[in-house]
Amino acid sequence: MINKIFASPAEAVEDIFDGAVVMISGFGEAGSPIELIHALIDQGAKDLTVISNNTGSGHVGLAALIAHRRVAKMICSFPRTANSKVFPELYKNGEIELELVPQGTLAERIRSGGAGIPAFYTPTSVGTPLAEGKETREFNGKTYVMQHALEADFSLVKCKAADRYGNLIYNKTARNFGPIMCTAAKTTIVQAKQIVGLGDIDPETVVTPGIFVNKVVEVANPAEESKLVAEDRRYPW
Amino acid sequence: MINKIFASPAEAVEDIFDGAVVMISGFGEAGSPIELIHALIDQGAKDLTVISNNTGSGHVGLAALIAHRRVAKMICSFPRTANSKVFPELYKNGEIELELVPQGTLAERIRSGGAGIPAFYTPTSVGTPLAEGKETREFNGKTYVMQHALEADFSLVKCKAADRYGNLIYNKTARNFGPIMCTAAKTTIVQAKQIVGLGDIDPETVVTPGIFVNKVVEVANPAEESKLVAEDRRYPW
Amino acid sequence: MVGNEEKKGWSIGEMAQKAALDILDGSYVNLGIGMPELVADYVPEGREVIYHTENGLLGMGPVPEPGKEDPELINAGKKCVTAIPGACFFHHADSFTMIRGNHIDICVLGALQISEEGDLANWSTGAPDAIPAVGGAMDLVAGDIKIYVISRHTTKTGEPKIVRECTYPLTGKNVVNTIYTDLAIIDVTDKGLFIRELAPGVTFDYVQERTEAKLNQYS
Amino acid sequence: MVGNEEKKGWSIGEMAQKAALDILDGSYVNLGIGMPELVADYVPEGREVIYHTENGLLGMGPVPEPGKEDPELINAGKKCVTAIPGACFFHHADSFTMIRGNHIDICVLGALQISEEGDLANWSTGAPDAIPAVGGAMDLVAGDIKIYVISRHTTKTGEPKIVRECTYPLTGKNVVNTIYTDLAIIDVTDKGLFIRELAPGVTFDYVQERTEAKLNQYS
Repeated sequence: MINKIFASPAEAVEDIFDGAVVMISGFGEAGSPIELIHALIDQGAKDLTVISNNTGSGHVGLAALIAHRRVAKMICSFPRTANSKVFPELYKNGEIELELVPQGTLAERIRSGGAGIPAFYTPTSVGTPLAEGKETREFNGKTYVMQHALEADFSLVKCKAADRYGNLIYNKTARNFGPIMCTAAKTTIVQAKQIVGLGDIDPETVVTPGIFVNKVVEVANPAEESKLVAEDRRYPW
Repeated sequence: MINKIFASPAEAVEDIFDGAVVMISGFGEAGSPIELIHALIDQGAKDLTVISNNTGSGHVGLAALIAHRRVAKMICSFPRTANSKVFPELYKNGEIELELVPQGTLAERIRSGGAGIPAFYTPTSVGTPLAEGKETREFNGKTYVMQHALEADFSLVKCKAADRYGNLIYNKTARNFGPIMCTAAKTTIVQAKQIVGLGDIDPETVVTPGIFVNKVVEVANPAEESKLVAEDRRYPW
Repeated sequence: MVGNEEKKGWSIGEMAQKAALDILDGSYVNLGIGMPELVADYVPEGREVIYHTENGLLGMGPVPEPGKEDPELINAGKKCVTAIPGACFFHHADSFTMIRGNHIDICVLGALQISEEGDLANWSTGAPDAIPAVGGAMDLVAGDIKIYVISRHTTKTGEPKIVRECTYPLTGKNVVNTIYTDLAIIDVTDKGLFIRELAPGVTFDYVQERTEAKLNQYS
Repeated sequence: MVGNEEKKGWSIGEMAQKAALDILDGSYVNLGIGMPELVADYVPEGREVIYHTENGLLGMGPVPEPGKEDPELINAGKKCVTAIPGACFFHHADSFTMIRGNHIDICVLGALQISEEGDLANWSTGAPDAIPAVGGAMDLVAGDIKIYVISRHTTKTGEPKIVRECTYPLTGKNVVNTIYTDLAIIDVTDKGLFIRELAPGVTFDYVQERTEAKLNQYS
């Protein structure tokens, strides 16, 4: 029988190994799987390469993972946001590596990783410092830069509801990178606000088909990152 | 005000010009916009390049368009199906051109056309006659073939429901090529079984965002291709 | 080549049953058109298998009851099917993400020819007047999906289908994992073709006589 | 460079209003973070404009009433927004299909520098200790979307922002269509920069003095 449901975030993340490439969904706090990230902090894996649009806020979630020196390299489009303090400090001290990728290129590289496309051409970043050292090529008189797919060992994703097959739906703009990250990892681990029965999600409205998901854990009341940051909470507490 | 609703298939297709590249949704009869195709036959545009997975059945829909010698070239993955008679005959007589593309490559080329990606690499067809003359390249020790995006002047698509912004939902496996074809044409023309009010489609379940759609026409009772073929109907009747 | 003679070996149903035994619980499986479709009928009870059809459905169920057919709910062979609870629909680019991106576990296909290196030819006889039609076959074999081929051991006229080199146009190079014929189950390995199981009353030599490629026995 | 002096030209609201007048009925528009966001407040009545935010929403509505904020319904600046009837949500790859594939009509952005050829620098001052952060800016300018830049004509210290060559790292080459500053509306054309409209009380020479690039007048 197919049952992808795990009892706790701790059990869901226990296989993540030192040196793993980990994709983490979210755009700012929307869609960030904070309970899975905290379980990963507890679990202890280090030397991680993390692919996520931002670098977290305050001292919780992704920012806490970075603060605990578990992340050797960040691949992201926007590493500094309003309450982002941890990453900037480590970066200035040369203690964390950064690969900066334009947001749409980041999305397309992840989508390609999931779709078995090793590389593609894009007009984005041509003529800018982010295209330096990259192969360019003309198609129909316009210049494009070649970009390689991104794949991960694990993806950590937050969603609204899941069933035991791993079919997922999301909530509003918390969808963002979740669906493509689910496709691009060897093991996709999802925290869902609710686990529902098979067939409870209309087959026409499934956003992530279960085939892309390996583990699901229910987190009925996920923490709100911005509230934790406002209270200056630090994980672990 | 944005109002993409047109009164009839005839009005919706009136801009299609001789020599146009036209994508037509559908996998067999499922999702084939038969009323739009018939309106196109009436309209008279010729020398068309048609991109569609199959070549139609009997003497209705896409097969009728081909039978009326409006199609100079087909780009498809499977030009012969059970009741496909028109295309095979013209093809054997050298009266229609064929570009045969593996089905997944066809889908990805269309998706790339819509996404501003001019070319990508795929493992599909490497070492086969369909890769002959195409550029190949190794990534991580594996060989891939480069494929170019497909774009169209017009896409003709069938869906289940649409609103005046052009937001669409589909019915079951009639979805197939519809959503990607909507993105890849300069002008996307859609026949919907039902036109609904703005907001009647849950924003979480929209499959094709309205930005990809230019014209919508309601066809409440579309013909069933297989029934017409069984009755040996021929368009125009 | 061997002429007409008394029928030996497994029936088509038994071939499908043998392939089905190699589909583990929880697998995501794509079944080709024709003989491969039979495999679904033989998956052992207690195994939950999810069927993918490349025209946009994961969780394909059995043929509908008469009168309940929906022409917009079909499989890749354009036959009416059903959807199980927990199924989902998606568009073609997402469907081939499942294939090309190696998310499907197993694909069962028919064959015209299979070479000793696992090359597969199953889309064209290369006849000059034939209309070429490839569908999704090349995509299905391009990734790291396990490819099971189910096929009669020889053609209707007794020609071997398991050959040293395919003479028909290829679907993919070095792609087949296991071949299920009426005579034997044959694994394609780095060291050549190995017979894993012989049909009752069939000997190794009997199979080798009907096979152009060299066969090996596991020691 | 020109020193401090009496304030001349349009207010920020008036600049936003000028840009808003160039957004036609039925346009799909992406507004950058900061000053560009103001443009939405000035679109003339009777024009229906659909706002896209690259984090996955088409049909973005105004700021929610206090107490009705949803931290999972935000814009690209990570501020809470609303969704209008007819809106839809989608993932990041689909969102950038709308951008890279030229489906969006107009994007309004801020700028650090704009060159006379329409090069735009708006993501980095290139300072060695700055943490680079690019977000979606390079994607937005890479296609054939109309790029409107809304910006003060000079920096806080009076340096020209409209220059012969950008000295800051580029966001994109030859991408800007129109520049809306406090002093003028300037079109970027194949033949150079042309002033389309001057703010009240501002002369051509006054603008040219505050512009490193050569300005032209429509004849």
